[in-house]
Amino acid sequence: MKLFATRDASPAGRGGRTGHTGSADDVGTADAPIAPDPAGRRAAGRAVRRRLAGHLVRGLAMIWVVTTISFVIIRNIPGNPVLGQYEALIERGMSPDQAQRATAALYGFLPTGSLWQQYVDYLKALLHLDLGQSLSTPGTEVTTLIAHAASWTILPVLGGTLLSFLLGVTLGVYAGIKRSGKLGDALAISGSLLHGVPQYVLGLLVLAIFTTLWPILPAGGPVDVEFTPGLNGPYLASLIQHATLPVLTYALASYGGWVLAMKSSVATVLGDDFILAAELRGLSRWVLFRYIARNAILPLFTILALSLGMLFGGAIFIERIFNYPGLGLLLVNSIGARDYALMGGTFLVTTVAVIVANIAADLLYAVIDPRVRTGGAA
Amino acid sequence: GTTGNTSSSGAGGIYTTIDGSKQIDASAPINPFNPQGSTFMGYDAMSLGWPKNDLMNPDLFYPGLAGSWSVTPGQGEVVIHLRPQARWSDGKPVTSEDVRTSIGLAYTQGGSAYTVNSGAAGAAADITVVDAKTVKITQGSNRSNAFLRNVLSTVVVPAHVYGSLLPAGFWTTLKTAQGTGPAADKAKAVITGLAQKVIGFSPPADVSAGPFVLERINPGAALLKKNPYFYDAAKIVPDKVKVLNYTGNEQIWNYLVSGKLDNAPFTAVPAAVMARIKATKGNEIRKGYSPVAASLAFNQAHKPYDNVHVRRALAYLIDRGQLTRVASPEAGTPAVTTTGIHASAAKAWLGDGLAKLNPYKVDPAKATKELKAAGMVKRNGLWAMPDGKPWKVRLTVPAEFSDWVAAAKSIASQLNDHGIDATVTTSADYTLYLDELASGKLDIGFWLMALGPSPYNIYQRLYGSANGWSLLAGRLRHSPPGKDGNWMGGPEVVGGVNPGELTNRLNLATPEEQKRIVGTLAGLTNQQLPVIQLYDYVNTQFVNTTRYTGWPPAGSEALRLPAGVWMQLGMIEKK
Amino acid sequence: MISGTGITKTYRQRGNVLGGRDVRALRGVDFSIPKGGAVSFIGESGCGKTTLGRIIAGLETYESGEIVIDGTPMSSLRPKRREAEFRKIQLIHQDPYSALNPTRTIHQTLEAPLALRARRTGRPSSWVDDRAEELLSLVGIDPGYVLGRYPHQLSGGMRQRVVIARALTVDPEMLVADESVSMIDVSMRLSVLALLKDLRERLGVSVLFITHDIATARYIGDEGELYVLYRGQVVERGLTESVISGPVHPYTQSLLSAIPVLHGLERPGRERVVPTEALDERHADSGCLFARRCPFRTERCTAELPELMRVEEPPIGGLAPLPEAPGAAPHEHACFHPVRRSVIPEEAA
Amino acid sequence: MLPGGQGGARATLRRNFWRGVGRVLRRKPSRIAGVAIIALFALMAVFGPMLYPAHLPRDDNALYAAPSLAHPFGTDFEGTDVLALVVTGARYVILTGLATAIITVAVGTALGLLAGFHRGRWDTVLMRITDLQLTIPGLPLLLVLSTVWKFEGPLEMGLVLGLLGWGGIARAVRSQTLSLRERGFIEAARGLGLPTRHIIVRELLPGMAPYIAMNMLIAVTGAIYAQVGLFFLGVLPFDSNNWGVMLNLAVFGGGALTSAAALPYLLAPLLAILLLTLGIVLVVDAMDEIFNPRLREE
Amino acid sequence: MNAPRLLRRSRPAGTVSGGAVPGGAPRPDAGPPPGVRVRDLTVVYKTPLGELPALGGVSLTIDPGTITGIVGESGSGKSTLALSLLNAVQPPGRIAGGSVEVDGLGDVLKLKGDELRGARGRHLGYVFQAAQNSLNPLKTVGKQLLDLGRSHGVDDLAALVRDARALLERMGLDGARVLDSHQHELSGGMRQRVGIMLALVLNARLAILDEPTTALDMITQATILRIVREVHKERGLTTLMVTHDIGVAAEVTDRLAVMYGGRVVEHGPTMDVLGAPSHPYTQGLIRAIPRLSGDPAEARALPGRPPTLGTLPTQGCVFRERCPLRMEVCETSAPLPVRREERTVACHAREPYASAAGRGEHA
Ligand SMILES: Nc1ncnc2c1ncn2[C@@H]1O[C@H](COP(=O)(O)OP(=O)(O)OP(=O)(O)O)[C@@H](O)[C@H]1O
Ligand SMILES: Nc1ncnc2c1ncn2[C@@H]1O[C@H](COP(=O)(O)OP(=O)(O)OP(=O)(O)O)[C@@H](O)[C@H]1O
Ligand SMILES: [Mg+2]
Ligand SMILES: [Mg+2]
Repeated sequence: MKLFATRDASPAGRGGRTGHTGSADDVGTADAPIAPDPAGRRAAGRAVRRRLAGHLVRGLAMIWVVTTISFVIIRNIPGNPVLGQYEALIERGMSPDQAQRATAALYGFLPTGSLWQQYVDYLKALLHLDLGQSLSTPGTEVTTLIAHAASWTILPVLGGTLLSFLLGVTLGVYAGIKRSGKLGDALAISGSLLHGVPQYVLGLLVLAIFTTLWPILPAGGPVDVEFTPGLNGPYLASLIQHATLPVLTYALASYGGWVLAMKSSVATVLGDDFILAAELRGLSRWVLFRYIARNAILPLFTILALSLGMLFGGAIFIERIFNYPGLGLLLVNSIGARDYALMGGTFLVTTVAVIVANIAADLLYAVIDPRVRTGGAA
Repeated sequence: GTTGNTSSSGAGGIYTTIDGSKQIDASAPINPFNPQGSTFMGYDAMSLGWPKNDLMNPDLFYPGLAGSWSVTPGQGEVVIHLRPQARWSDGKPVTSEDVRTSIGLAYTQGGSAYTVNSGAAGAAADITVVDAKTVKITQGSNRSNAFLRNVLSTVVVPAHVYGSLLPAGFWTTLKTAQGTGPAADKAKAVITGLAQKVIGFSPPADVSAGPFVLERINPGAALLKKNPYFYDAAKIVPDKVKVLNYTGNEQIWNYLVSGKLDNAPFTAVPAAVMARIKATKGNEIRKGYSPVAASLAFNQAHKPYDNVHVRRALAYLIDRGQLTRVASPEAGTPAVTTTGIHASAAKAWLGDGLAKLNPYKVDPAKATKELKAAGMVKRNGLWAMPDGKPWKVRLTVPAEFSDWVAAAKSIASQLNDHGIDATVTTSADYTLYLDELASGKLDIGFWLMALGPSPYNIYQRLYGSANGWSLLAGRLRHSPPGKDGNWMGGPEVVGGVNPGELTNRLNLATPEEQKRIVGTLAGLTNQQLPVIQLYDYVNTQFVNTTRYTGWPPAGSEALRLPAGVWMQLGMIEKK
Repeated sequence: MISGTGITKTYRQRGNVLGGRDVRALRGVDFSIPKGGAVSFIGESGCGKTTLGRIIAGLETYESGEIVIDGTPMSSLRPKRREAEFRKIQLIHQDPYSALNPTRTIHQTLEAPLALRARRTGRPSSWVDDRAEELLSLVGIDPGYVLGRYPHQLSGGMRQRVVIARALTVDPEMLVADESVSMIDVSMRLSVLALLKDLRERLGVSVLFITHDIATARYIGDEGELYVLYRGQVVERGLTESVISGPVHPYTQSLLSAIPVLHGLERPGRERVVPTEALDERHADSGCLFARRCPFRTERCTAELPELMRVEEPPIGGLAPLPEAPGAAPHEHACFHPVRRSVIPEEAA
Repeated sequence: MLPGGQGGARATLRRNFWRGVGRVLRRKPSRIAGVAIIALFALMAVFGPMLYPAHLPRDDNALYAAPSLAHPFGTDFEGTDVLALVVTGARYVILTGLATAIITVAVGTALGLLAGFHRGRWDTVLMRITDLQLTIPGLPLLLVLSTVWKFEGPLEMGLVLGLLGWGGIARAVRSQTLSLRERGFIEAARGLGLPTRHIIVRELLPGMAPYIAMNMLIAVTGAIYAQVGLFFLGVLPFDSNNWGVMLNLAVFGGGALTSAAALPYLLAPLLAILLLTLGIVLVVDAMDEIFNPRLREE
Repeated sequence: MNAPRLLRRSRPAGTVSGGAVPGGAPRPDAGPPPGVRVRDLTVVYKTPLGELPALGGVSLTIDPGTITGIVGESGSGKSTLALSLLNAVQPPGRIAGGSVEVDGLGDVLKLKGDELRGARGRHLGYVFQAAQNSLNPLKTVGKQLLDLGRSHGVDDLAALVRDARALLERMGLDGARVLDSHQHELSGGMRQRVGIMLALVLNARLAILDEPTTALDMITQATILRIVREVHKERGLTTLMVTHDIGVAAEVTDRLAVMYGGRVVEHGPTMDVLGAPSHPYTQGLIRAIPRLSGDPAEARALPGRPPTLGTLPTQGCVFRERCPLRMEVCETSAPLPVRREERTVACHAREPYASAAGRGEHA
């Protein structure tokens, strides 16, 4: 999602390089190398594990808080699922009497007991990874619904994000190196604009263009049901056809962020002394380019991990617009149906995705940045 | 085959449609007892019969799995004769045992005919398997004229798939439950306790007695293939049916514009879109009777809507023709007046009586008179409450229903033109809206009404639980405004008439008596205006003639039924 | 006016992947700075000079030890009073670029503390501007030129003077100058040193001078004292001239040997001490802290920690004893094998 | 408290500041365009509703009229001029944006300063809360919240959006505070006994002004998008003209994506959003230079 | 480590602790060290005030085999000069004119593309001003060494690594371990030595060191200076060392050039320049150095403040505003460098001392 609250995690928000520069260790004149002895490496491995443990504890604490918050909010949502179902049945032609009995049977298993008791039960079930039963799709586990939806979210999110990442990073390098040129400027402005425009605007424009003005692609849905699922041509073709517009929208929406982030990262790296030093040592253009690109892309990997986590739940507009059956749409629908369990579950999973992405991002950083890996400055 | 309908399998081709009653949920079980279940009425889910859309008589049915039926006068006993050739898609015959099991399962869900509440009106007392193809169902002592139609609506599932859901001794338990006393209560609990298991039951594959059987489902669509064992298989033309999913009406419009759908049920459509739909090759519109109307409902517990003059004034100010043009130009006709009944049915029920009712034609002068009569005052060109406080008319509609939103905005604009400060507020969704309505938070809201053809169903919308009358254990009770969901807050007795009681009597009355009661209620409603009837919906079905023909004609009694039933009736033909 | 005994300070380095590592920045330092006196701290990078300076200026906490200002032990005071006491001691930052707020003009920078004082003491507000100009003149810059300007419009030397002027707004009794001239161009460095010396002489302000450039320590005035710090310990102290010309501790000697010789003007000293190893903070803490690097170490050095002791008379090396002025600070060292060595360059003929 | 002479000095400074701003803007014509766009929207928000009667006129005979001279963006389902809807709708949208921005900036800055300035336990607690705020995905939470909370107007809407959006600023301000704290001038100010209020308001905040201003602009846009998005999804009740409501009605009521008739009705608010974004992007570009005296010169 | 415990020195040059090279650093191939002749070098920087000269026609001859020091205050153009020797002035700077002749390479300023790239590193070794950060933080030193080798088409990479290790060991480091380290695992002094190694490992014979000891500790600085001196001698280099610390220059250099405001104002043998400075700036500078010996009271700061690009006079002598010997002619005409014996001085006040033959260096 690219609304306001997540600005910080979106690529440009963290445009700068994550500071892993000087620390007290650099001050000393110690001529003895600080780490690369086996003991040091082992200690570093231990340290990474400890870091992971710390993250897990904090992550779990956060999950608990989020669970509690969502529980409280969700149990306070006005609008009774029974009423909604009742009216729906009436409209389907049931007699009021019939509808009333049917809904009573349907919601016979609405949570009962004091709010506190419900809360305790909810937490207990959570420990068994049991999110309860869906109310709007009675008899179906919330986890099943979420798993199905998640698989549909992953396709456009991963596809779109990776596409935009590749494109954005490539063009960002260009924009960073040709900062003062016309094309660099144009890239930066277009990046800012795309980064700034909300997803739904892009989604609606894309939809208007490719289905109304120039109808060449299906307007929505996941895949044509005619084809047998599996690794066969028609099925995959249909899958790709349907995913094109959502993926395109994702890619457009996040592309700008990558361009901006990469550009500023490249600009920072270009200002780093070691690049000039490498140039003065006569390193070839290709090596130089690799130095710039690798150092510049490093902070972006963390952002990538974070944004993947964020996008997980942020697909709401795109999924709504393109009728793509992912988590975002699931959440919207569950709210409409006042499906407490599903709502809570989706919200929780979305949040956990972000928390996990946070942890992953941090560990990823520890793995790809030798400064963290071998425990220099942290 | 995603753009246009190019692919076809076999001679019959693929029939593409949408299910108007629910959105597809690919993870839902293939089980008709589940409200989200992946079964489709008329295609792979069958009931004993299919209701005809008659203006007045709710007991007219097309035969379904029941080839024929007989009923004793007073509906004491219904005998069902199953079609001899009916078979399940796995080849097993459809038997009386299937019906009995289905009824047993229906008991766990509760329902008018199959309820364990002793003494409830129209409850079945006994189910007897006469022979392999004949079942007899008798009604309890507290008779209701809805018994037959409730029985015929029974959805039948295969006993060899669902049978295991009913524990041994189920029927004995049921008998116990139908009695009274602690043993009965315990037995009731046992039966209702099965509800969840039944709803959640997920057969590994679809076993259907209908013309189709589910082949595959994904979040975007369901694919059904022809059931070779269907009793009238020869009548079924398409090889497959594709039921597309949708999240909003705009998707249906898109499908229609692209000519993808062979038919689509009633959908609200803006005029411009309708023009586009009509422009698409093969698209045609079949209009028919739809017993639904939209109305503006008042919360009479809120001032000044307790005053009938205020309600009447508003009725004189609202140009129903104009607002229908804005809100629902194709699928609505401006209400001739407020009767509580859909205009088409009103003619049948009321006959000449209809002409005698006040039509509430737009008349600002009369409105002013009514407002004055209510003690309202005009200040600086704006009407105010009798005590001089500003009068703000707040119209609330659920944001989901675009035609209601447009209608509400139109009403607000019209009222504004006449010096009444009106605004439109939306509720996030229908559920929330209903909740707000029920809890008495809203002054004026939109309300669906005239849900025929059963006259009880029609007037229950105005003089039922929303207005304070509820049936509890077979007895009618009236709750004061603000209690038990009574948000309309109308008087219990007006002009010596208790409309709730009259409405309830409709369930038991003979046709003649029904006519009399309906006449009384229509007059009362026209005078008292608990709601202002805005427009009557027109059942607007979309069909496409490029691939199939033989659609039910305009006004057909079958028009409200799913296309699967049309096929069973032998209507759809390959072009 | 300010003295301290047994000051220790340990930094716990958190956030390090390797877990917490403790840096013992100060290990029981005693010092005493008389009114109007001048003391210099010298030592290798990381030996704790800045830390000690900041502790003296009241900007840093310490674990143990006591600081006494004008006879009052600081631990006996409430925080508010302590702050007021420490206000008598003003720190002059090393980096004149970061010591001034880039978004505020010099006028604004000086006005704030002066206005506060004016309000406290009931002076008229016109006093503020007058005093600002007065202070700027005192530190040798033209008020008309700088008042309306932003820091980035001034040279390093001017900025450092502004910083000093700002410190003077509270009439401090002592200035702590932490590497205050190291970032100023050579050609102007001396003028700032001269200013400090001048302030000391004219206003009687004590100066604590922190530097790693020993030569500059000579320039802040007579009777200056020199403390040589090593890994958070004072290893040698005495009158500046005395320590420079007759260092006793091998560490002091290596520091002095490392100073580049201005060939042409100077001749190298006769001896030169080079540490056998580079500094490694992870070296063992037992015994003399310098032992690992000391070319003269004996077994005793690695076993025992030497305390500060007076340089014995007659001196052990072959050099003539230096005359010690009566009442002046004694020359002390912490070495088991004290030998005076002549390591500093001599004036070329 | 302030002597007259200094007031004069301050006025000069302020004049210099604005002259500098002018210089910075003139350096690139795109920045002037950005300012002009934002000014246009500001004017729309302030005076827009005054240009039209309280109840916008309808034309029953021109429902979804095509764009024409009289109706540059056509009309809506009631025959009301779409341009008029966009203009009068700006106030609601921008008011929410401003309310959000003020709350975001106020809360974010205050918490960031508090955490960065006092460090220690305060810092830990505040940063955990900030982390939480940043972790919980905003839009899903808003969706869930919008069913609990009946938003009664732009300000209330802004309040909620603001309370959900301060985390980024808090974190940025904190890290800025932490890094500025290490700068000598803050320490010097403390050493001189200047009151904390002075340090924060006069010494710390000016240095962070570009950050804060930039975040404020971003918060305004963010709030506008979030709000319009929620209206578009239809989860918020509306009681006046609003771009999001227009989008919703155009798409879900007018079938703008199905037939071209309602397309102008859809495109008008979309264009308004795009234009506003462009303006803000162009101005943010100049923000750093505006607040940095060094870059402002020459 | 087996550094000498107590090192007595009488003269700066030559008395290195023998040639005992641990690991045997490879001797560069035979051939004399290169000489460098800089002629009328002008470098301008683009600023909001227009293009301003950071180097205003600098001429300087660096004799083969010498260590030449370039000293001057901040902003005097030292780094700009050093970068010009590699034709590597960074934008917004631009070399506006002049030539830099290096023996065996020709005019460096005329080199382009791969030619220039090949010259850097292979012929011209540059040790970076902020050597602290002159290594790619993500790669080990060894990998960067390989990058260097590959960029210069070295076939025998194993030999390169061997050379590098030997060189590092020559400088007192554990070569294998250092090659296996990342930048952050090395201390400042070690990084500086790695910088020197990378500059010289391809047998560059002209070494340019920009402030090699700034930001280093005193004791480490002494070590690095010693290493510079020793390596210079062992490998037969021509070395240019840029520093703002006259002491550092005095310690290691044979010849000294003093820069002010983008000009070389004095150039000559170090001992002479320091012992008997001719230019008033040099004199003032030396008097302003805080020293360990002598009377502190005699030291004086130079009046005024060092110029920046913006405040530099465009006409006449750049130093005149701070000059005690200022004359009328200084306002209008810039003094030309005048050579007298080993010394070159650019000052109107000193012109009478110039020999008739001395106009311009090597005239
Ligand atoms: N804030 C801090 N956190 C952790 N360690 C610190 C901190 N400040 C200083 N240290 C450590 O304390 C020791 C002493 O530092 P200090 O800054 O006092 O040394 P110094 O003598 O001033 O050095 P320099 O000459 O480099 O300024 C060093 O090892 C340093 O790494
Ligand atoms: N990128 C640049 N843009 C504008 N001016 C520059 C730039 N780089 C250097 N200059 C100017 O060029 C002049 C010479 O700079 P140079 O870096 O060569 O000086 P230096 O003698 O190396 O100084 P230092 O001792 O500070 O390293 C200075 O006045 C400087 O301000
Ligand atoms: Mg320090
Ligand atoms: Mg330089």
